[in-house]
Amino acid sequence: AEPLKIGMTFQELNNPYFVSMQKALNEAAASIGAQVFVTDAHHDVSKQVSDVEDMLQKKIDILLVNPTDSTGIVSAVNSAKKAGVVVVAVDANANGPVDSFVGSKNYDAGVMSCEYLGKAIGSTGEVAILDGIPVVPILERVRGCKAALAKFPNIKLVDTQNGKQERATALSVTENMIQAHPNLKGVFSVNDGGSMGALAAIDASGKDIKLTSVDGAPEAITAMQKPDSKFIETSAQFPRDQVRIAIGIALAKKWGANVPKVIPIDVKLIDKSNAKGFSW
Amino acid sequence: MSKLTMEPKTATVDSASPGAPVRLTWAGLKRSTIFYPFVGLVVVCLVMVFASNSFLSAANIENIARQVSINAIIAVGMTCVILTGGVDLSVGSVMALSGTLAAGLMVSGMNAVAALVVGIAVGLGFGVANGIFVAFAGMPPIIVTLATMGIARGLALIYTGGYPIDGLPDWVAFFGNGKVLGVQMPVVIMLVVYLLAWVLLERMPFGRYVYAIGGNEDATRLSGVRVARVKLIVYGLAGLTSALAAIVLTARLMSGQPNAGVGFELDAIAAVVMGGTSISGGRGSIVGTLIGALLLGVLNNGLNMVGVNPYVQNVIKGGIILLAIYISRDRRRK
Amino acid sequence: MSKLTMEPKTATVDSASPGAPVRLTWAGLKRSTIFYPFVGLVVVCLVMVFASNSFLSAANIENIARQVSINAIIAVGMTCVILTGGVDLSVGSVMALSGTLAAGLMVSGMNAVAALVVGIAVGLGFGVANGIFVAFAGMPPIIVTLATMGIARGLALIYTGGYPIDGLPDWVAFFGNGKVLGVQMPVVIMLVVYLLAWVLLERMPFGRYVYAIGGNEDATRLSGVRVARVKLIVYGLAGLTSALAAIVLTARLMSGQPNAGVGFELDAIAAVVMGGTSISGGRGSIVGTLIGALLLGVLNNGLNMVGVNPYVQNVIKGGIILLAIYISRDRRRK
Amino acid sequence: MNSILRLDNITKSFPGVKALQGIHLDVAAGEVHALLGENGAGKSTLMKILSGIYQPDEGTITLNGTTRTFADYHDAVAAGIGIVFQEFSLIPFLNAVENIFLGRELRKGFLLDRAAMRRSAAAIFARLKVDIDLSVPIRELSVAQQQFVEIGKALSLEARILILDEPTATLTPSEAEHLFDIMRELKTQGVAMIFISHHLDEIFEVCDRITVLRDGQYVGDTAVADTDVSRLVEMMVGRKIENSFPPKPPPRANAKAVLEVEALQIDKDGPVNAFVLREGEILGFAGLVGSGRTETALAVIGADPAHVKKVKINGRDMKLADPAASLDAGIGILPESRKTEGLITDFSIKQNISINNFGKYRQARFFIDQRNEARTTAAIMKRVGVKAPTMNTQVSTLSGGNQQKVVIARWLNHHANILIFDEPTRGIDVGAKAEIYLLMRELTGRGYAIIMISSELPEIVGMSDRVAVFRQGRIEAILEGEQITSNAVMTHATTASAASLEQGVSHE
Ligand SMILES: Nc1ncnc2c1ncn2[C@@H]1O[C@H](COP(=O)(O)OP(=O)(O)OP(=O)(O)O)[C@@H](O)[C@H]1O
Ligand SMILES: Nc1ncnc2c1ncn2[C@@H]1O[C@H](COP(=O)(O)OP(=O)(O)OP(=O)(O)O)[C@@H](O)[C@H]1O
Ligand SMILES: O[C@H]1[C@H](O)[C@@H](O)OC[C@H]1O
Ligand SMILES: [Mg+2]
Ligand SMILES: [Mg+2]
Repeated sequence: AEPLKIGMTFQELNNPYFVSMQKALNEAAASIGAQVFVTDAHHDVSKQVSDVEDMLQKKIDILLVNPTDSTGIVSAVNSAKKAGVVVVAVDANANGPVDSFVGSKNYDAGVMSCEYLGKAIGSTGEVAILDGIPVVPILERVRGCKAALAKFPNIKLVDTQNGKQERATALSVTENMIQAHPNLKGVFSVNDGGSMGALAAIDASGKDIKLTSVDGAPEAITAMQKPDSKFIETSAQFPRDQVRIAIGIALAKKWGANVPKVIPIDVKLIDKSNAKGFSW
Repeated sequence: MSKLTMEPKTATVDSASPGAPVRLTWAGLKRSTIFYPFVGLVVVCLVMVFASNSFLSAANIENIARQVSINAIIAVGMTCVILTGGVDLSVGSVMALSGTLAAGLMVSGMNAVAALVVGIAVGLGFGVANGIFVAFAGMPPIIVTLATMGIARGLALIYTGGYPIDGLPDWVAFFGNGKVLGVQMPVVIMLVVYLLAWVLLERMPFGRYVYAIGGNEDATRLSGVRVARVKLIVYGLAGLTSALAAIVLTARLMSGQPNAGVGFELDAIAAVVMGGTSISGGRGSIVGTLIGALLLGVLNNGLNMVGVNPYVQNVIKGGIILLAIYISRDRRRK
Repeated sequence: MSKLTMEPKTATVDSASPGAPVRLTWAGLKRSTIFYPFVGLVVVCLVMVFASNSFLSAANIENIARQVSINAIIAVGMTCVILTGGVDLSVGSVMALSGTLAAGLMVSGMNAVAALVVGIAVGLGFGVANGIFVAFAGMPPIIVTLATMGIARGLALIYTGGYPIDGLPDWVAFFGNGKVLGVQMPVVIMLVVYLLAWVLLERMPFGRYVYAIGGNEDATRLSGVRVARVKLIVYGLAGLTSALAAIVLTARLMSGQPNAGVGFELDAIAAVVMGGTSISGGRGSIVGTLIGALLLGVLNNGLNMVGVNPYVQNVIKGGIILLAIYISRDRRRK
Repeated sequence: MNSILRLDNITKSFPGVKALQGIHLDVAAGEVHALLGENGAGKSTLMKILSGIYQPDEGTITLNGTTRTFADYHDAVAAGIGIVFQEFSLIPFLNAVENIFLGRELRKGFLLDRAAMRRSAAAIFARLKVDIDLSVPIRELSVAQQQFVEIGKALSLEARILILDEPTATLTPSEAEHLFDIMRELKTQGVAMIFISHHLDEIFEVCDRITVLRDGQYVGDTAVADTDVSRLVEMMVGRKIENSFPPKPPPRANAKAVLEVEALQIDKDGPVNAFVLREGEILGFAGLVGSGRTETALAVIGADPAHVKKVKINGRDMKLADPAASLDAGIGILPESRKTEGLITDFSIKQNISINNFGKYRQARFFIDQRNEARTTAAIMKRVGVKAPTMNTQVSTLSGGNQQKVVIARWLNHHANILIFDEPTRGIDVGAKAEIYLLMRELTGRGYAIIMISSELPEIVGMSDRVAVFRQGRIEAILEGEQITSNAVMTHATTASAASLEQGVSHE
């Protein structure tokens, strides 16, 4: 018989987070003898829609979609469903008739990181948010962070700037925030793409500014374990597990099972105490 | 007479062909700006047919045409701009602004047609603003449109707060995947835009002015052409086609996307130049641009169909663009 | 001397000034290509000083200089390219490739100096390849470098597999935040590059050729200048400065980033053009480019310092670029 | 007199240049009025004022008795003034029809009436009796053909006052003859013409009256019937010019060959040419416009490709792959079109002159010795007589003739000792011509060898030690000494020799 065909479209493939996810996908597919097609949308949702259309031409059975935009992807989801393909969203949900969504509790991640940050700076002082690309998971983290910070009456959110989830930009943006707010005590970065740039800026400034983030990327884990690291916490996600679960769910659906609409994955608070040994 | 006299007979008129149409010769064909792009397209298609057996299905051809439409529509305005010797980097951002605005107004309850009109008007307006800076203030196009690219993107983000706008009325989807006489709407819109642009550029005085400005702007001005006005219109057209592309995009995505269109200016430029239009203006054709856009679309689609690793796709695409331009370069250089 | 007879007064060579420097007059100053960019920089700085009280601190000035360095270094090569009438869109991707390669080789145990040399050589090599396509094959720079932009990015991603490369030896950080005589290394590197470029462009025959090619390529070729070779070197220089910028960036981030430098080409072009260099070549200066890069750096930093919403920053930045170019536009046009 | 156009007291300054001062010009209906003056006298500037391109600082323009100001070119065109510019104003990628009707296209509704435009363009060229391929872009036409398109364009404006700024500079006599015929015909229709030319014989052939300018000043006007060449020259130059051609030196018995073109075939099926250039001589390239002289020169120096090329320099085989290699081998070229191939117009005079000779101004090996550069430039400028405020003046502001002198100056101080001068005196006034001839002789006296491509028969006869006559791409004959007569050159240029007829060789 024809081997099972799995297509996965990523929002980007130059982030270790998604690269790890892709590796797990390949391993899992290999173990069940499935064929895999992968595309990279470069954060362009119209390209992503086209990529999905192309994969549908190849008669895939399962579509794993990591949407760069939840609403924009809907027509691709519709086409896939029309073609009888099982669709599971991963990491960020997609609108439309997806069969299931496997993703982190992003709001919780924001809350977790910013609570931790608030406590670490003694519940008082100025903090800033290093924002990212405006897509749902990221926006959710910011929302969660703000909710957490609101619980500290003496903490003031003095600045929100966009580091574009990219090291170099995050570096200069954080440098500027540090200059603009000499009393800055803490920074929350929406993911580890930006956090490493922010850390470089903080280290170079020599100031005691605490940094928390989301993801649990390998560099973040390493950085956290250095003595006196300013990087104190990351709310870790599980990209490999996400994709493994997604494949499982998709297969189950294909075999006729009734699958849950949403499979929220807990995030895990990682700090110096438990960083050693953690990896995706 | 001081100068060398010559026999009168050598100075007679070519009486053969006043008013006669240009003969279609092989040499004439090769001199046409679309000859090499067309050959390139055929070759790439052939390669894809052999590399992937799903490439040459009716469904996939429909697929390619639809995918190409947005870039192809934007590239129409870009062609006009480049023919005058300019460039427009703002097209992608203007598309995002037009699209989010139209979507936002619809969702906020404005009459849907009015919302579309506002979205298109804003795209046109941005184009006209580019035109004013370029044509009347004499500022360099690349930097003017780099600035308006930032401005339009910023406005789209401010307007939407960074969130996509969804909940559009269902009939909007018609522009994205409806069909007219069996042809999909994005393709219909694209073809209509190309037809109009062809008439404009090849059969109306305005088109002559566009080519003339790119060939020799000062001389064109001396001939009595209102160069600034032509340029204004040309940039306006670029804004307009961006806005039309925005409608197709909004309909395809059923949402207004503030992040849409990043890097689209480069795709459009690539389509124009791969279609044989000279980047320094004055030479080229709208048909060539359609071929160029198809070439890029076939590449994108074909590489996906063959299942090439996305990282490697970058390299192959770059290589093929180089090859295509190498083959079609102007050999009469001096 | 020949014994040509002529009325003495028709030979109005300005006998006052052979070898004398051009006199510094107000009119002369205003005609210089860097006058308006300089005024623009001063005005923007003044505005920022009033808007933010932390702007004018020694630490922040250091900060700006360091942040500007990467774009400013890339803009040196871009200036040379634009002066010849070309453009290089591949600089950002080439930077990413050079940086990841140097970092990767170091981490994989290669001698660190050798790794740096390889990284720089690859940057130079990409530049030279661009130069070959442009100069010897006569292909349009914008499309050649658009293609190599994709290729270099693809190679960087393939080489790293999409992961940043960490674990560089500690001394690499010296290039990112070490100091020499109290000045930070990125700034030192930047200043050295500018000094060399200034000598090259203003004091050596090569520089004259660069300007001449931008002014009239055919005439330059017929007068016996090796135009293709000069262009080759110019694109090579652009690759080289991208690679130098890659070292600074790698050192600042202490890692090789395959996704670094996206959009840097537009920043570099903006710096060059805002610095008064004509986008069509032949006119401009390297000092202007430094001013242009500073202007952009001050804008980015200042708007952050004032705490302007990032979406709004796009709009303000675009507006200021428009204004600056409007003021410094070439008034001599007919 | 029935004057339809009067310019009074016109004054115009550019930064650093007083281009015109108190100029008068009075043109009668149906008259051909010559405007004479040396290079830089202000002729083109005056015509640009008349056609609305420049505004005068002072003075009035009176048209048909009413005082007019032309805010721009369109005002002038609307008032019935047409102009053929000295510098081409055509669009390179458009064809002749599109160029002629640019800005005034014939329409059918909203659409172009392409057939009608093509017909009337063909009619115009039929009237001019020139052979122009209407379907190819202008840039594929020869310089002369382009000039005719310019003229055709101005004619199609149906102007009442037609300005022709050096229209004959790029025409053959028979083509010029056709132009004169048309001018005479227009005259009968009451069209007034202002005609600028450095060819005084043309003035006597076609003009009625003459106004002379010198250094931006009005010198006087006169009827053609009341003057002669030497009086005109004196008015223009302010002194008498004797014999314009310096004496030819006696032929040197064993002058060594510096450049031997043993075989040169440009196109695969084209003719194969061979010629030799000897030390100290001027070898004229004569032939009709389009006979392949420029092509040959460009192919020799490697600026254009050649199918077969065997060249020796000083007895040694050389490739001459490009102009730079040719320069290394000692060959320099003064191109046919100064504006597009000769000058870097944004550069100063100094920078233009030194562009390919930095070897002379090297300091510490790698740097430009700016002091030396300036000193040398000043000396060369003086020698050639470039008229400009300073050596730092941009060449774009110089008059046509002065621009030409700048390109010549580039070679005067160069190690290149084989020079190819393509139409060196095109657009050059009589006084300056004599100076350039003297310069050329001085150069050959110093051992330089010169190839002079020229369409001026007297120049060919008066200056060449030997003449290669081209016809349809082939060197028909090489004449020397007593053989060099107008008649002989003309015969070879226009009649195929018996030999080539027998071989059935034809270029087309
Ligand atoms: N735009 C300008 N800027 C500055 N100077 C100019 C400009 N145009 C012309 N001139 C100067 O005005 C003078 C007259 O130039 P013009 O072109 O009218 O001379 P001309 O009589 O037509 O000479 P030619 O016979 O060489 O064509 C020259 O000294 C020239 O350098
Ligand atoms: N750019 C061009 N495109 C096509 N044909 C050309 C071009 N330039 C010249 N030719 C043709 O090449 C032939 C030789 O032209 P060339 O310019 O060498 O002649 P020439 O004797 O120097 O005459 P002149 O320079 O006075 O026109 C002619 O038939 C001419 O029409
Ligand atoms: O969850 C992922 C997020 O969606 C993406 O934008 O960046 C990497 C991760 O944080
Ligand atoms: Mg003149
Ligand atoms: Mg010639």
